[in-house]
Amino acid sequence: MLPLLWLVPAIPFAGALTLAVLGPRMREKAAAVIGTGSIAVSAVISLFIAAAFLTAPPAAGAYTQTLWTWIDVGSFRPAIAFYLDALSLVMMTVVTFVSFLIHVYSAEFMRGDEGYSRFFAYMNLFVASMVTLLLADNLLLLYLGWEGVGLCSYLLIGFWYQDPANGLAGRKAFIVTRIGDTAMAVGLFLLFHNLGTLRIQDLMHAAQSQWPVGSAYAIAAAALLLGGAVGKSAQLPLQTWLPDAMAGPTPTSALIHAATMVTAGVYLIARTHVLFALAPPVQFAVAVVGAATLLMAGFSAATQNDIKRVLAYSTISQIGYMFLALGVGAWSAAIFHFMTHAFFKALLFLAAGIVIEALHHEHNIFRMGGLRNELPVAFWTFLIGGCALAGLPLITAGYYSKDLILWSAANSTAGGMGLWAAGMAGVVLTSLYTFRLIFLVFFGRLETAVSHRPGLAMTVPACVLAFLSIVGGFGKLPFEALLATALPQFREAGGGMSEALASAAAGLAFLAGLLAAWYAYLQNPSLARSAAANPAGRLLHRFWFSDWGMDWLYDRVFIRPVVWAASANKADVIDSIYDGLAGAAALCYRLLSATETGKLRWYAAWIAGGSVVTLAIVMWL
Amino acid sequence: MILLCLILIPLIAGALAWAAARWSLSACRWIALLAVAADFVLTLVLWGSHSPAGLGTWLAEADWEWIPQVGIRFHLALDGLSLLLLMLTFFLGALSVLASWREITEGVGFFHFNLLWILAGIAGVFLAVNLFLFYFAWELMLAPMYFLIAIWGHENRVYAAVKFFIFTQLSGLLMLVAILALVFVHHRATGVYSFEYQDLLGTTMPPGAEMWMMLGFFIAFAVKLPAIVLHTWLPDAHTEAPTAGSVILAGLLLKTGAYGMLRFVLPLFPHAAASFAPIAMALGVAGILYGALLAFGQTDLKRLVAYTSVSHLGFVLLGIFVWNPLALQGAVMTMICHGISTGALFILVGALQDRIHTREMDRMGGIWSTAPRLSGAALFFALASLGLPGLGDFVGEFLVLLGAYRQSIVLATLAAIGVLFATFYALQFVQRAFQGPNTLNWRIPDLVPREGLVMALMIIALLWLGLYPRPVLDTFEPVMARIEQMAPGR
Amino acid sequence: MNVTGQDFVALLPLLILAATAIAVMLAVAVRRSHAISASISFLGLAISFGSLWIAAPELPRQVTPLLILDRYALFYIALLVAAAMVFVLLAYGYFEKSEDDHDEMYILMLVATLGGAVLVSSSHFASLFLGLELLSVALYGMIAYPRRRPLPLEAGIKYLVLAAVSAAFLVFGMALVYGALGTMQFDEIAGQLARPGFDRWLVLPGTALIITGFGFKLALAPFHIWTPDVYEGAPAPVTAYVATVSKGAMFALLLRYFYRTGAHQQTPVFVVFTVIAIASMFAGNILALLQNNVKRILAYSSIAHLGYLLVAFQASGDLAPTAVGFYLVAYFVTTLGAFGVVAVLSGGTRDADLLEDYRGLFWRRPAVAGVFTAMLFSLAGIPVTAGFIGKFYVLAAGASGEMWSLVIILVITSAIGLFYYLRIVVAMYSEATQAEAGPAITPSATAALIFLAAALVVLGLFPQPLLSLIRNLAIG
Amino acid sequence: MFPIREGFLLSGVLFTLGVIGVLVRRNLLFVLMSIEVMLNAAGLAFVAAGARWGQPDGQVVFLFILAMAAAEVSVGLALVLELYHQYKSLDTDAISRMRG
Repeated sequence: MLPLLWLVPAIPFAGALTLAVLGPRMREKAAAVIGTGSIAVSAVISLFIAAAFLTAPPAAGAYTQTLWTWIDVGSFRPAIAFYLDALSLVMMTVVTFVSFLIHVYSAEFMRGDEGYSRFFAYMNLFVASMVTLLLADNLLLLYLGWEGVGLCSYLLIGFWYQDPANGLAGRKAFIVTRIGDTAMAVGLFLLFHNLGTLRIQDLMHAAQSQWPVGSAYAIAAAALLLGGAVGKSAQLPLQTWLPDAMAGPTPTSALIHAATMVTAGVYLIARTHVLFALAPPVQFAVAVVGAATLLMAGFSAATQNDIKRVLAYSTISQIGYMFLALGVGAWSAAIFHFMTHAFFKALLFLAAGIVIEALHHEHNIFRMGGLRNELPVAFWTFLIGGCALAGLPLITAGYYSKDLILWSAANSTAGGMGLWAAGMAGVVLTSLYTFRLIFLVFFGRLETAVSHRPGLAMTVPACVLAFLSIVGGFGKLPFEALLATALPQFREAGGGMSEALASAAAGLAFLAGLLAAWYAYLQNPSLARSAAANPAGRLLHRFWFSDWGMDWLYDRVFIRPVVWAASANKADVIDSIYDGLAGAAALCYRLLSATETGKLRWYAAWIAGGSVVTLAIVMWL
Repeated sequence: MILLCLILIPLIAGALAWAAARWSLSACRWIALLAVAADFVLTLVLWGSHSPAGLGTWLAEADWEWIPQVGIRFHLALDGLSLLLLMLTFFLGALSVLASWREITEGVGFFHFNLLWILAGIAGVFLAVNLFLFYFAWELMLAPMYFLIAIWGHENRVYAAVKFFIFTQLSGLLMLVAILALVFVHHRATGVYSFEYQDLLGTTMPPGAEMWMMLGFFIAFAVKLPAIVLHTWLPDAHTEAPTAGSVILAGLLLKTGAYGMLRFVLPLFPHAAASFAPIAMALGVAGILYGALLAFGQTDLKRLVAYTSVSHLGFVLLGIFVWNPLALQGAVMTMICHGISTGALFILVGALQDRIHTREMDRMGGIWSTAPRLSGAALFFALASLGLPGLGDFVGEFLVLLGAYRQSIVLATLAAIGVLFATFYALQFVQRAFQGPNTLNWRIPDLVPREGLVMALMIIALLWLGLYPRPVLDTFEPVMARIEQMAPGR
Repeated sequence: MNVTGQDFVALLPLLILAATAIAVMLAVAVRRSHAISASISFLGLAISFGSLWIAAPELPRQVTPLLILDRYALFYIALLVAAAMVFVLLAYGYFEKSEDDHDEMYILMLVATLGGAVLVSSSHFASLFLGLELLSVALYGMIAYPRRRPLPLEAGIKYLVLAAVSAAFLVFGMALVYGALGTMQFDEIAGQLARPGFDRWLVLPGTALIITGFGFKLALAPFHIWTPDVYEGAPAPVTAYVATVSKGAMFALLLRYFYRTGAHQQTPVFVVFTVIAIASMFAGNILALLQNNVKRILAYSSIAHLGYLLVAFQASGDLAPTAVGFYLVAYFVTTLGAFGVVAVLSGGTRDADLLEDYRGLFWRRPAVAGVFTAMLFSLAGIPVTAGFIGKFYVLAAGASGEMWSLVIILVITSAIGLFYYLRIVVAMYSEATQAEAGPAITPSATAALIFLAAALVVLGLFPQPLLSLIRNLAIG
Repeated sequence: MFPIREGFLLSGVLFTLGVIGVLVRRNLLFVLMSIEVMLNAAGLAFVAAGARWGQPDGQVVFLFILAMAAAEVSVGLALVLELYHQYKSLDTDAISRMRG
């Protein structure tokens, strides 16, 4: 089964190609069959591969498939080659499977859209790139997938291109993530220059053997890779693109901007964990970035009124948890949270998509309400997803993964109580904004009439994901065992918090958030309004609402100067040098041609004068 | 003989096409197309017939006496580098004939005459191994190019054409002076007058003189390339030229500059080039950033694409003077891929201009809904231009950066930021021209099959170069290795 | 000091020129006919050209102290005579368009050509002066020939006065040199100058005044000031003649005089020539820059070209005479061609000398425009033309003499020069504003233009035979 | 003994006077006369030089000069007539149609 690995990215790619070339002339059904079918095949193959991998693990826990040597210049010989170990296996399976569900959902959601086949072409291309990213055997191929998913993200955010705002959001996403990518590219140069290869496994071995812990090279390399990771995963300080990315179609948000692509940064750090282990300051920075991001995004999420933006901030926040886990060395906890998050966040978006479509593309949660009875499937699935997100103890998957992260933070050698406290505050916030959302959308009075009810293609994927959002958490132990073949164990610092205590604290935090939301939005709705009305509250609200003013800051500090410089220098200041030369020549022309007066005596004077000059030179030289 | 044919076919076909235009315009076009295609096939045959072992030396050679007293010979020779560039020449040449099929309606015969003669000149540049012959071919390209711009160009064509001509002519004369100086230095050392490349290699010369001569060559090539500060002819020429002119300018003429650096500046003056390298690399990086910034500020589509050339050729300059195998091969790869991707962008912009009669982005928008294939192709090549992995440009630029990192971390980082800058203009290009609302209600025909074929060929070429560039890299690898060996201290 | 039979053989080309002039005179006395006069002149010139092969075996030969006939002289006589033949072809077509009598034009031209031939073979101040004046006086008449038209008259008067003034400078300078050295023969002057202790304070001013005289004829800055007016005023074929025969003969003489006597090796003289060269290159190219009259543009460009020639002259290595010779040939072909185009486009009443006259020419008369383009590109030094090889050789001479500053100035100014050549080209290839094709072209002029265009390309592609010919011309 | 130095000086002064005449006189006839003065000054210089070396050559050249000057002036006078015919004036400054 394993030799079929290459088909997992290749089939979606072929699908994308077919749709791009033949799509415009295809009927919707055909496009949907190709678009969804290719992912289905890919998902099935990856399930088979997973089965094969689990039943008969390859030697050394990893399987490598080399297709061809990509570039061959001296010692630089990256190949188009795939590397499958437990880590990439988990990621690949989750990605293809979730993608498949979302494709099915999209087949209905996008019906009647002008760019139906284009949508599936982009989505297929995305899956191909994402799988390439996950399976890449070397960092260059990873970079190819990395940029590929960024491209698809850009294309899908700006999918409805006729609204310039969407295009702007797409560009913002591409450019901001590319800032990170640039850092990552420099990291690649550094790694190749110093270690002489870009094959990930070779790199890890070489780094381990050549660089001592805390060496400057390791720190620089890890920091540069971290730059790439924060860009792609929307962490501080490059998180600003993700909320705007919600301009894309909702399935896109579910797939790319929640479940899969944005966690690529997490994957990258996990994949290159050796480097981060060699660079403790950077690893600590990962944890701090995660903690800070999860808090900031939590506050922002609590103030948004666009349902998708709330979810976007919650995504940022949840990835913050994963970063926190990575930062404290709980590698498998991060990946575990990635998996559960992929299920419940995709679910939330799909459910939100049902709501949005039911209400004529209404995004404002204050114009929703009372949909509990109108859209039961959406309500129940959203509720399950929300509980998983907020971490409803014992039942939901999200509880198990987040609990693991919090416990790890508290017990890590690097972390300590500060990180744990931040994580706990995050739990309160998560629970608060999640239930704020649920209460506002599904409880209370009916604000807008429902015009459209979802069909099976939309509800079934949501239900499947809801199921996974619950049972996903129960697989914690086998999951950890599997990942242990690819990632190091978490190293517990002595004298930390016990697991039971941590779980209890997390449960309490969840309850606190839930109660606060219940009190402020169901019991006493005027409270939230009045809090937001007093001057300090308004200021704070605006501050959080606008993502802590970071967009504003970046606009002033980076964007405007560049745009200004470009438009001010549109005519190319260097050209004025040559214009000046031409002007000088023209001036000389005017001066000299004034000597040609046409007067005979003046001409004779020139000849006489010239001869005097000649005489003078001859006599006095 | 086959080398002479490569040059003679377009020359003769040019005259024939001109004559044929009297009685049939399509005959004229077909003659031009067939001639270039024949040349392309010839280069393919040459490519197919070389043995990997033979790549280190001349693959083919042709040599006649011309002005023997001063050692001027009609000497052509071909190695892997020139072979690939010739293939690019005739590939783009054929596509530009196709692209002008409907665009050119006035003076069709003379147009194709000029087009073919430019190609002949370019082929001469890539094949000449006698410095006089090289200069001859170098200058021979100018006049027909000038006509192409000045006659079939757009609004401000005369200004652009004259500027182009004067810049290149002045710098070319400086190169001629350097050539002569080199010949006389060689004469003084050996007592023999010779313009032969092989003879002049390894001429010993005083360091000061070497630097001056190197600068003479460098300026000529830097104008063509163009390096920043000497680049200002380019946006004007590219913008005003007809589509075929822009394609050839961007795709080929600029490459002659880079080729000259590789073929002459580094091998003939290794020491001077090595000590000048930091400045040249800095110029390259400055060009990358400055070109990208300017491209970002433009509203005229062709001008925008023109400035992207300044940016991309900055990578080439950087790669050449980094002077290690990675960067050298990256530079050549960038040359080839830039030729295709930028050529394609010019063809697209030309096709668009043909339909809506403007190049101003402010007057565009929403083209996608009415011409999706055209817009999709534009998106593809914009992505190639911003260095998307998987497409040819990425391979070249990445190799250059990888090589540059060995020389200077700072420059490599700045150049990598240049790649980021490319995102700005490329996305701006797609967004403002093709996306957004169709406020002016453009209703235009999409790509016709002829144009579709052109685009498909270029897309396939770029994908191939991006995903499986090895055959191409292997072809010029021995040449680059030899150039690399010439670096002092190696 | 007797003149022998062999001397007469050696002088045959000159004698035939003189005889032809007389023949035309006689023919005019019998019957005035433009065609007959032109034919006789052409025939005479052709015979004179052919007689070069008869004279060649007698070389080199010093005929009296005044004239030396060597390969060098013969080569330039051939050049002058060939140019005169082209002149006849062009002039015939040009003057056919107006009503007047034209026969005397050919007589004058033959005399002027004879003067030029004397100049290039002179080895003595007296013959120098004689040749110069033969040339000049005949030229006055030629320039002002269509005397009813105001511009030729104005040009004639200006040329007459200024040429006479400069001739006076020249003669005075020669007197000073003679006064200092006691000889007027070039070889003996060389001998005197080689001896230390000669009278510098007479020789140097004398040389300076001689340079004034030469400079005027060659239109070198700062003695260039007359050029545009005379070029513009003279009928186009005569302009061509002034630009080629007069200047070519003078430059050949300049080369012979200074290379022979070594006078230009004196530092002050060297400096003077350097200054003149630089000034000419700049003045010529800048003055033409925005000029709207094609004949004036060509006038200014000829100033610059003589400046380029001086660079080669200054370099004086073994490449210099070759460079000068080839450059002059290329310059002859090109200038004759350019003014030939002007001539064929001109009507009977005025010359087609405004830039406007050339607008859209390519679309009306592609062949004529093509020839003109080729000529302009040759002037600019673009490959496939003779001008390219010429410029290449001049630069090579300059580089071999290590005259780097002159060479760089040459490069820069010729790039400036490109601009005005291109202005004409631009005009020719822009959209036509007027529909009519212009006057018809006579077969003789067509033949001349075809010959010149062919020569231009052949010399540009296969310069080898001419180059080896020139290399064998030792200056006697 | 011919005073050579003085001879040269005299001819120089005459020549200068001739030049000044050309430069200041507007009447074409006077310009032509001034040119005659210049040419004759040169001739004088030749005679003086010939005397210095005891050769007849100087005087021979002087004869040449005389002859050529006569030829120049005869052509000049023809042009003067035509000029007067067209302009009704001999003012050299008036004939400046061509300039620039």
